[in-house]
Amino acid sequence: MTEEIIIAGFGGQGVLSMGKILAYSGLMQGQEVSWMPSYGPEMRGGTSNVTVIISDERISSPILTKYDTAIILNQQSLDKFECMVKPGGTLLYDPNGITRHPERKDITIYKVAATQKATELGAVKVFNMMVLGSYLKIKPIVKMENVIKGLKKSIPARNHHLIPMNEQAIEIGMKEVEKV
Amino acid sequence: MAKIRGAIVVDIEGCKGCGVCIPACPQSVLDLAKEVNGKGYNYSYMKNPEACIGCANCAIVCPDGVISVYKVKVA
Amino acid sequence: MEKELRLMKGNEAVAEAAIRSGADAYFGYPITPQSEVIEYLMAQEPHKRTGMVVLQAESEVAAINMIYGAAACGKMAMTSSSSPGISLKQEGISYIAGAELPCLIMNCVRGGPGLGTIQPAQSDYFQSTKGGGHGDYRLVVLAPASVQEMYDFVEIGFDLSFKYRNPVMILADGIIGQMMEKVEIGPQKERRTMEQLIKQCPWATVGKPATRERNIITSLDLVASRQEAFNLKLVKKYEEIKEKEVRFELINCDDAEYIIVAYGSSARLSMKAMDLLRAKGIKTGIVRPITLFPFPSKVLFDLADRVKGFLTVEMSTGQMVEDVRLAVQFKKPVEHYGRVGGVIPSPEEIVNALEQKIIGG
Amino acid sequence: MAEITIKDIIKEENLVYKKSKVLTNNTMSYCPGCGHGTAHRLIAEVIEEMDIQSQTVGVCPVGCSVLMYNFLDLDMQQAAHGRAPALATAIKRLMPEKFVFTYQGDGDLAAIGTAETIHACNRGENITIIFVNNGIYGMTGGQMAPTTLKGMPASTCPYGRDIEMMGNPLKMTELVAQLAGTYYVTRQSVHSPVNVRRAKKAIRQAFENQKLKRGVSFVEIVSNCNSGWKLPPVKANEWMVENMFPFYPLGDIKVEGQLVTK
Repeated sequence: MTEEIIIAGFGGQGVLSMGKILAYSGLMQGQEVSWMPSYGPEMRGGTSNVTVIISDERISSPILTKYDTAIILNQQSLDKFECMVKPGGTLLYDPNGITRHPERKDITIYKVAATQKATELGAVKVFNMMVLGSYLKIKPIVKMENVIKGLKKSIPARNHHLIPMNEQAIEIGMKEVEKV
Repeated sequence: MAKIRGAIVVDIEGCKGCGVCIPACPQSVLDLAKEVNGKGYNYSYMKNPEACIGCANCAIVCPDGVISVYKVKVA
Repeated sequence: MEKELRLMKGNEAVAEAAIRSGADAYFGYPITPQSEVIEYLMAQEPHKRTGMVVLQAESEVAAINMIYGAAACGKMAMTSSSSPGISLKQEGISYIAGAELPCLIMNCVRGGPGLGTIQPAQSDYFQSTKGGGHGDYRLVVLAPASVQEMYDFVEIGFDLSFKYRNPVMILADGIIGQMMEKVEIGPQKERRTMEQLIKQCPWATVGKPATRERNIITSLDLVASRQEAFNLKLVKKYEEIKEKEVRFELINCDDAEYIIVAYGSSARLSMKAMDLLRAKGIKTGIVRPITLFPFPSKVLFDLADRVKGFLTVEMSTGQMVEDVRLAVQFKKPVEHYGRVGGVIPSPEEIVNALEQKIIGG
Repeated sequence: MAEITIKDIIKEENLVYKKSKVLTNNTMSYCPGCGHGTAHRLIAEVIEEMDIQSQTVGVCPVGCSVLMYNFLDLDMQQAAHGRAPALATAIKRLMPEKFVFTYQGDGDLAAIGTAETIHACNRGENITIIFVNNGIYGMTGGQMAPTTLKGMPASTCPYGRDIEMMGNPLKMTELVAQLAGTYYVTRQSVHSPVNVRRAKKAIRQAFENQKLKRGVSFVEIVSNCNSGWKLPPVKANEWMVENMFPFYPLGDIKVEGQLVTK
């Protein structure tokens, strides 16, 4: 099994930490993982994306031009990455602020209104965990127990009391995701 | 009255004949020799040894540390 | 004992490895894309963990000269920077090589020349392997291709640097520095005591006791014949390094008809390309130099007898390709493919390059 | 009683002054009358008197004193031009119990190494910096230094330093005294017995201060350059008194962390 994922949005959405938690979950499950962020000027206020690869085998390139799954959190990222999903692949997006929805017919498209839901619940900080939950619902490549272990590893100890809140957000994301 | 007598020994081959010791001496003991050392320098020597009081001023201004100073009290 | 596994950035792995390998000091100056090294170290408070000294210098120039001062005391000292900063360090690196001191330097390469870009590149190959600073000297250059190797090469690098009294460079790039991967963390090694240090480094300037002559660390000799003798002594050392310390990885070379030669992150990109080529039935293998100096020339020379051609993949306009051509000695075609200025070649581009430049060429 | 002879005086028991054991037997490579030799001697004497030879690491500069390690019987490191304070920073940080000093000329400390000097001083490294200022580049043949006086000729300002064209002479010592990291800053000279005694006291203080861990002790020694100034040694010292001292006045500038008010 090899899963090659791009997570893309704008700075402040928690794109990088979501990728890190996903990668850490894979690691806790005994898999090979890589996490490669965009870095540099674009991370300062602009777009933000991270390539996460989880595999049973040694990972070759940490940087890719074709992905099994794209998790898209803004229009700019949708415009850039929709075409990079492999035929038969998966695209998950949050329709918040999206004016041109994904159009491809050869991939499976899901959406989750995570921004809206997180605002309703007053849980903007765990927005990214809702999206992660939706992804894990579609592709349960890591077990929930390993996600929790991954969370513990990625969140500093002083914030460990927030783990239940993150867990709930993942569960909400799992419920809210719908196939387009 | 106790009198102080001093004397210096110059490492002749180490001396570069700069002459900085000469004005440092309060007793006008020193001068540069007419002869030269192996390097070709007119080395420092006690022209007027009886006047030396062993104050070491010559030695402490010597950039090359080639002067040793001896001092005795003479009854 | 269970292995400790962590998800770490390459830059963080280097920093943690420095602490764990019992390093005495890190001196550095921030520059993208490797500032995480000093940020991580400062956050870890290694002075509390092991007594290791970490200091943010006023410049790369000061930092490398702090390394010189520390290394001259026999201390295990490390610095890191990225391309423009490494250029500033070259004077100091030349002095360290000239004074035969051990130290570790990590270069997280970004695109140049000049201020260039902050994106990944491999355009400092010549600078790293052919000298970089003035005078006839060489660095031992290790090229990690994973975060695990970023971690492992710190201790290997320190060992080599002390074994040969020569600076060692870890030549990484923005990809290896910034990416996170699984890292197996080794145990904490004790820092050497002063007695151990003096035993290992009798030449160290730690204060002259009455029992020995003074130790002088210098790279100066105004007598040309003596300086020449010293240069020849260095050559002898480099020859010994070439003989004993070559490291490389062969990936699917046994049945390969075509060889991609790539180091560091380009090797990772090329592995993906190799999979794509093999899926098309093109038997491709990879030679991944791990030491860039000493360069694995012999394995390439030997492979040239039984493969059809070589493609080097580098994020430069073609630097390592010269060493590959020297190694292959015109037995088979050697071509270069690279993207530069911070642009990363895609595996598909590498496939095309091999098909067009080598197979079709 | 018979008159005492020179031979009677020159006996081991009457010895009151000789070259320090911390100096080697190598003849110093400096020109006749050069203040570097005297400054080296004072450092050696202080180290001998404090009995810290085995605990001292020195850093040589680039310039005339590049070969200083040939003359002092100490463990020494030879730094790249201007970088001595960076080396000293590392040595002291890694071996805080040792005595660490740099010895630097005006080109080394006040030109190419300005950044290293300022920052080591500002960080308050517990080191001793000996700064020999003769207003000229001696080793390379008498070129203008940052400390060359207004109107003073040098090979790269043969008609004298023109302030408009070449800028002002730099008072590095006053500058570092302003920094919170310096504990003791003083300016001395070594051309006369009284000045040598004062300079030695200052160097001693600068080494003793390392035990306090309160920051940099910085001793400038205004010195001569007979070759660069094209004057015989004694004349050069006179010229120094008349010309250098008015611009670079001798005395303490900062004591126990406090600027001296005059």
